Amino acid sequence: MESENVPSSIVQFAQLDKLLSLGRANSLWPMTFGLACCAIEMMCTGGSRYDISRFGAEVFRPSPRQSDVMIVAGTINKKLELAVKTLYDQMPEPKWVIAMGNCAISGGPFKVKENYNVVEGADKLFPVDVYIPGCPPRPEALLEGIMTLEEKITGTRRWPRV
Amino acid sequence: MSGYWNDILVGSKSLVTGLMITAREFFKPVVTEQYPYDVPEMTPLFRGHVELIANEETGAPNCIVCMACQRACPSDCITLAGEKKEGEKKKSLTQYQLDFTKCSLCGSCVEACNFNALQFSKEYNLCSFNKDDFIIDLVKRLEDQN
Amino acid sequence: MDTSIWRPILYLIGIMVFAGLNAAYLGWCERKGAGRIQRRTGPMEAGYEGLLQPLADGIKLLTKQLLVPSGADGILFRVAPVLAMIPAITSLVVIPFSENIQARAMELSVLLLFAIASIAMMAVLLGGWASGNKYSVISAARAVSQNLAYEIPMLLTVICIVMISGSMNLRDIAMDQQGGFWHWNIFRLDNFHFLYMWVAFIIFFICSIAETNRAPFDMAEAESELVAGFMTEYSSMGFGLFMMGEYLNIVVGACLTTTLFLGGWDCPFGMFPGVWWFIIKIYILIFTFIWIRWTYPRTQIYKLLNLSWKILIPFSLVNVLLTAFFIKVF
Amino acid sequence: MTLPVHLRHDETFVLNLGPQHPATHGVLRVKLTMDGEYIVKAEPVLGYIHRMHEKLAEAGTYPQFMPNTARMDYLHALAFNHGYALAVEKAAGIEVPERAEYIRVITVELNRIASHLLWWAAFLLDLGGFTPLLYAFDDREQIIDLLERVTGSRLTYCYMRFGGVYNDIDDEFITGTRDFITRLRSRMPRMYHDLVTHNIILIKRIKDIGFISEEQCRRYGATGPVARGSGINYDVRKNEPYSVYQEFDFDVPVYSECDSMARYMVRMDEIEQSLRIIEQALDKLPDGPVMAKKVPKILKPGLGYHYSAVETARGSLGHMLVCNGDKNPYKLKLRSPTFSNLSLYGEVAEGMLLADALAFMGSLDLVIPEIDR
Amino acid sequence: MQMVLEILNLYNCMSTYLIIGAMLFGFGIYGLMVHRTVIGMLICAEFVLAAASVNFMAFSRFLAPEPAMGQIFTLFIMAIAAAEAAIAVSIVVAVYRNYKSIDVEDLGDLHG
Amino acid sequence: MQPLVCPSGTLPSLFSAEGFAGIIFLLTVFLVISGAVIAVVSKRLVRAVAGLAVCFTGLAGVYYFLLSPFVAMMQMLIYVGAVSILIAFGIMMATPEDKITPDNKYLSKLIGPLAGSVGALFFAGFSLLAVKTDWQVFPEHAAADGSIKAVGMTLLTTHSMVFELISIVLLLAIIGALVLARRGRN
Repeated sequence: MESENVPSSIVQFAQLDKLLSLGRANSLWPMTFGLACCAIEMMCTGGSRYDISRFGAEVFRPSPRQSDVMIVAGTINKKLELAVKTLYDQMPEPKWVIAMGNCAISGGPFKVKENYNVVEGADKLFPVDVYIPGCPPRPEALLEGIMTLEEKITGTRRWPRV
Repeated sequence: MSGYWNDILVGSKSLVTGLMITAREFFKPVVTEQYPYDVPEMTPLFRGHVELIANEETGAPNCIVCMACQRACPSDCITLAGEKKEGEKKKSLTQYQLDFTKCSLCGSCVEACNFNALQFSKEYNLCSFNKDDFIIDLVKRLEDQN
Repeated sequence: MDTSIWRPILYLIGIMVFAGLNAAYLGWCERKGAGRIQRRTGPMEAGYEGLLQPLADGIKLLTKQLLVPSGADGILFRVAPVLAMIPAITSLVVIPFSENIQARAMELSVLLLFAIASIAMMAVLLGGWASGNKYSVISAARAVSQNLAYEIPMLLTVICIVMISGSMNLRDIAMDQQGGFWHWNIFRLDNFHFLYMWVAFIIFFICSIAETNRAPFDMAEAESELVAGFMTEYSSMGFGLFMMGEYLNIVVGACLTTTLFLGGWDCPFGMFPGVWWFIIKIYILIFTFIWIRWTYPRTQIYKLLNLSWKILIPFSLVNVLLTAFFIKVF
Repeated sequence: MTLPVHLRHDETFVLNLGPQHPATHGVLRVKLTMDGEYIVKAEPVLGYIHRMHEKLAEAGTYPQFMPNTARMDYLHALAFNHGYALAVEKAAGIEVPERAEYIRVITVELNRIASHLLWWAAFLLDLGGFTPLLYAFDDREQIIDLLERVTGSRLTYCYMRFGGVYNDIDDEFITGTRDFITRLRSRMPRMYHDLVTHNIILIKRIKDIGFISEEQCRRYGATGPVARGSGINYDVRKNEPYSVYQEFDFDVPVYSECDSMARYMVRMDEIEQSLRIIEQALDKLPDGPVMAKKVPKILKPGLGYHYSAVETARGSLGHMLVCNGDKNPYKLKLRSPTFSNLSLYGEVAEGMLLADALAFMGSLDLVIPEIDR
Repeated sequence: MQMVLEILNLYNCMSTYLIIGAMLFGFGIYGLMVHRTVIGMLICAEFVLAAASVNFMAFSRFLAPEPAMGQIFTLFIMAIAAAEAAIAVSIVVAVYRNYKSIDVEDLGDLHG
Repeated sequence: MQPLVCPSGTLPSLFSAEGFAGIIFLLTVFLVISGAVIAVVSKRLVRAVAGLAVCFTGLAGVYYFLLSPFVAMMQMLIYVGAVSILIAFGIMMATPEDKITPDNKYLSKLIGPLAGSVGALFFAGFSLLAVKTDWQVFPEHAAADGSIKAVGMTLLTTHSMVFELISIVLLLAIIGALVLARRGRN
C-alpha cells in the first residue's frame, strides 16, 4: 500500500534521480479503464482536440502490467471494489492513481444517506495521488491532473499555470 | 467465383480509398487546442462550482441565508449558516461551505436562489493532491476575490 | 591483428546502433504519424516536438518493476522477450544497405532471414504460454497460426525473385536490379516480369505486415479482444523488448522488401546509387506500415487465414508458374 | 485411468471478460465458456456499476432526481432528461410551451447524433480501428460545444425542467447548429462511409455476424436500432409520438438483414434522420417562453401511475412513476433499453468466435450504467 | 596452450561430429524410455533422427565421394521428421480429445 | 563458402579467424548439449520444446560448420520454425494444465537409472566407434563445394527419387494430419 515510500537508494544519485523522474513524468501511460461518465471525458481527452499525447500519455494500455497511472474515472461500487483493487495491485511500481470526477473522490452525488452500494472514494481502497473534481471534469482538468501528477513526480512545474 | 473476384477488386478499391482519406487528413492542420498555453474560454453558461455574488455596493454577499439552495441540492453539498446582526433587517452570511466533491453540477441551487446570491464560477480545471481542497469556503473565497 | 576480426565487430556495433535508434524512434514516428493522421500533434512536451519521448519511455520502462506472475513459468517468461529481439537484430546482418555496406554477404541470406524469423515465432509462443494467462495463450496460438499461414505465400513470392535473379544472396539480388526503376523486380521490363511482379510485391507486402503482427493483422495483440495478447502479463522491459522487437521486425521487413523488389540501393533514375536511396525507400515503406495501421480496422483471425489460403497462396502459386514461364519463354 | 464418457471434463475453459476489459465499454463482465476460440456459453454478469438510481429517486424530491437521469445514460443524457420530465409533467399536469418542446427536440436529436457518433467510435475501437474514433470525436466535439452553450455542461446535462427547459437558445446556437449540419453532411460520405462503411475489412468483420431474429427481438423486448436492424419497424417517436415529433417528417430506417451490419446501417441512417429533424425544428421554431407559467415550486402530484416512453439512441426508454401526493416519488421504475438489448447477448453469442462476439457486443451499443442503474 | 588450440580445432575433426551425433542418440534413447507422455516421446524421437542427420552430414563432409549425398539424406530425414511430427501431433490431439490424457499408460485400451 | 581449415598439421592461432570460428563452434556445441539436456530432463513439456528448439538451433550451427549452410538454414526453418512449433501447439491443445506427472510406484524408480545406462551405453559405444575407426578421409573433399547448387542439381538428377519421396511423404502427412485432426472433433 505504500506507493509513497518506495525505498530510495542509500546513496543518492541526485542527477540520476532527476533524470528518472523526468522520464517517468513524461511517459505516464494510463490504463484503459473507464467506469462511467468520466470515462467518456477521458476518451475526449485522448481525442484530437485535447490530445493527451502531447504529454506522452496517450498510450492507453489495456493491461495493468504496462500502465503507470490508473485514472479512476467513475463510481466504484461494492461489487467492483475488489476488481479495482486487484487492478491496482497488478500494476508494477512505481504507480500512480488519479481520481477523476467526484464519484472517484468521495462517491460524489451518490454519497447520500440512502447509499448502500457506493464506495466513498477511491482513496478508501488505495492511495490516490491527484484528485480532479467535477461531474465530470472537463478534459482540461484531466490534462491539469496529468500535469499536477508530473509536478508531484519531478517536484517542479514546467507548464504555465492557468 | 464472381464473388471471389468481386471481393478482391471492390475490396482493394475500398482499401485504397481509405488510405487516400487518411493521407489527406495527414496534411490538414491539427485541431488540437494547446491547453496550458492557450487558455480556453468558458461559455457564459458554463457550470463550475457555485460561488457567491457580492453586493455591488457593500461587497458583502447577497445571500440572506434563506436555505433554499441547501434544500434544493440533491446531494447535500451545501452547508450554510448566518446570523442576524443588530440593526440589520436581513440575516447575513457567516459560513457557506460547499462540498464540491459531492456536487453534480445540476444548477438547482442557483435556480432556487431568489436573491441573486449564487452564480457558477468559471473554474474548469480544478485539481489537487488533497481532496479537502474541494470543500470550499465560499465566504472566504469571496473575500479573497475582493 | 587480423582485420577480419575487427570488421564484423565494427559492423556489429553499427547494426546495434541502427537497431537501437530504429527501435526507439520508430515508436516516436508512429505516435507522431498517428497524431498527424488524426489531426493532432502527438508527443510535444518531451523535448522539441517530443523528440526525447523515446528516451523518457525507455527510462520509465527500464526502471519499472518487473513482475513475474505467480502462475507463470519463470524461466521461459524471462527468456521470451530476449528471444523476440535476437532474430530482428541478427537479420540486419545480411541486409545489404549499399554495394559495400553489408555486414556479411551470405550466399543464402534470403533463407537465413526466414530461418531466423522462426525464432521470433518461438518467442511469441513461449512468451504467451509462459505467462499462464488465458488471453496470452490464445494470442500465442493465433500469432503462430497466422505466421505459419503467411510464411507460405511470402516464401513463394521470394521464390519468384530467386528464380529471376538466380541467386539467394540479397546482395546479388540487389545488384541484379541496378540501373533505374525499370530494372527493379517490381517493374522489371526484361522478360515482361512487370506484368505480374507487382502482384508479387503486394502479396509480399501484405505478408510482411502479417508477419510483423501489425494492424490490420495484429490478431496477437488485438486489444479489444485479448487485452494485450501475449504481452498481457509483461511489464517493464519485458514489454519494452517485445515492442522493440516489433519495430525492428518492421525495419527488417522494409529492408527485405526494398532489396527484393525496389532495387535496394539503386536510384530510380539510374544515377548516383547509394545508401541514402536504400534508407529513403525503407522509411517510405515503414511509413506505409504506419499509415496502414492507422487507417484500417482489424481483421478477424479466420478471415485472416482465409485471406492467406484462399487469395494469397493461389495468387503466389500462379506467380511462381508465370515467372518460370516467362523466364523460360523469353 | 480412462474416465467414462459422462465423467470426462470437456475441453472448454472459462474466459472472464471484464469487469476491466477494453471491449466491454465500462464494467460489464461476461463469463465466456470457450471451446478454443468458439464461445459455448456467454453469461453477462451485471451490477458492477449499480448506483441505486431508482432508490435515490424515492429519497429526493422530483427535481432532485433530474441530475441523476443524465448519469444513467451519459451518452444520450438529454433523452433521459426528457423522459423523466415528460413523466413528471404528465403526473403534475404541466403544460409545456411549444418553443420549449422544439428546443427539447433539437437538443435531444443533437445529443442522439453525439451518442451515435460515440457508438460508432467505440465500435470501431472494438474492431481495432483507432483513427475513425478520433474523426468521430472531432465531430462530436462540435455538438458538445453547441450543447455546452445552451446547457452549461459537456456530458451529463441537466437541462430540462418540469415545464420547459433551463435556458433559451440564441441565434448563435441556431447558426452553429446549421453549420454543424452542413459540416456533418459533407463529412458523412467520406469520413464515415468511404473510410469505414465500405471498407472490405469492416464488411467482412460485421456482415452476417450476430444474427438476431425478429422473434428473438420480440421475445427479449429489444428496441431501438437493435430491433430496427432486425426488421421491426418500431420507433417511439413515430409509433407513439410524444413532444412535438409528429410535426416532423422523418423516416425510421429499418433493415431486415438482422446482422451487425444492419444495426450499423440503422444508426448511420439515423444520424441523417436526426439531422433532418433538427433542420425542420430550426425552421419551424416558434417564439415564446421556454418555461411554463405556473409550475409550483414544490411538486406534489396526486396518487397515480404515470408512464412515459421516449426513444433514446439505444431504444425505448420508459419511466414508470408512482406518485402518492408526497413531494418525492413513491417509486420510479425505469425500463431501460440496453438492459433488454443485452439480455439477448447470451443466446445470440453462443457458437460465435470470440472476435465476432465482441464485434457483436459492440453493435449492441451498450451503456453499462444504464443497464445497472 | 596446445590443448586449447586443439580444442579450437575440433570443428575440423570428424569424430567430434560423430560424438555429437552419438550423444544426441543417447539422449534420445534415454528420453524415449523416461518420458511417459506421447509428446515427450515425440520430442526425444526427434533427437534420434537428428543424431542420424548429424552423422550423415559428417560423413558427407569428410568421407563421401559425392558431397551432396549426405545433405540430401539429411533433407529427406527432415521431411520425414516434419511429417512424423505433424501426424504424431494430430494423433495426440485426436487421442486427447477422446481420452483426455496423453499419458501412454492411460492409453492402454487404444488397441483393437 | 570456403572452409576454414588450417594447413594440415598446424593448429589455428587463438586470434585468427580460424580460432574465432573454433570458439563459435564450441558455443554451438554447448547449445546442442544444453538444449538436449533441457529437452530430456525437464518435466514440463513446454520447456522440453524450448530445449528442443535450442538444441536444433545449435545443430544448425553444427551443419554450418559441416560446410552446408543450406541444410543449416533448412534445419532452422523446418525444425525450429515448424516442428517445434507444431509440437508446442500439440501441447497447447492436448494438455489443459501443465501437469507434472506423478511418480509411478515401482517402474519409475527403476526406469531412470535403466534408461540412463542404456543411453550412456549407446553413447559410449558410438563414440568409441567414432574415435577408434580409421576413417578414410578424402583429402580433396576438405574443400568440397557444399553449396546449394550441388544439392539442387543432384536432387533433380541423380537423386530425384528422394525429391519425389519427400513430396509424397509431405503430401501424405498433410492429408493424414487433416483427417486425424478432423476425426477427433465429432
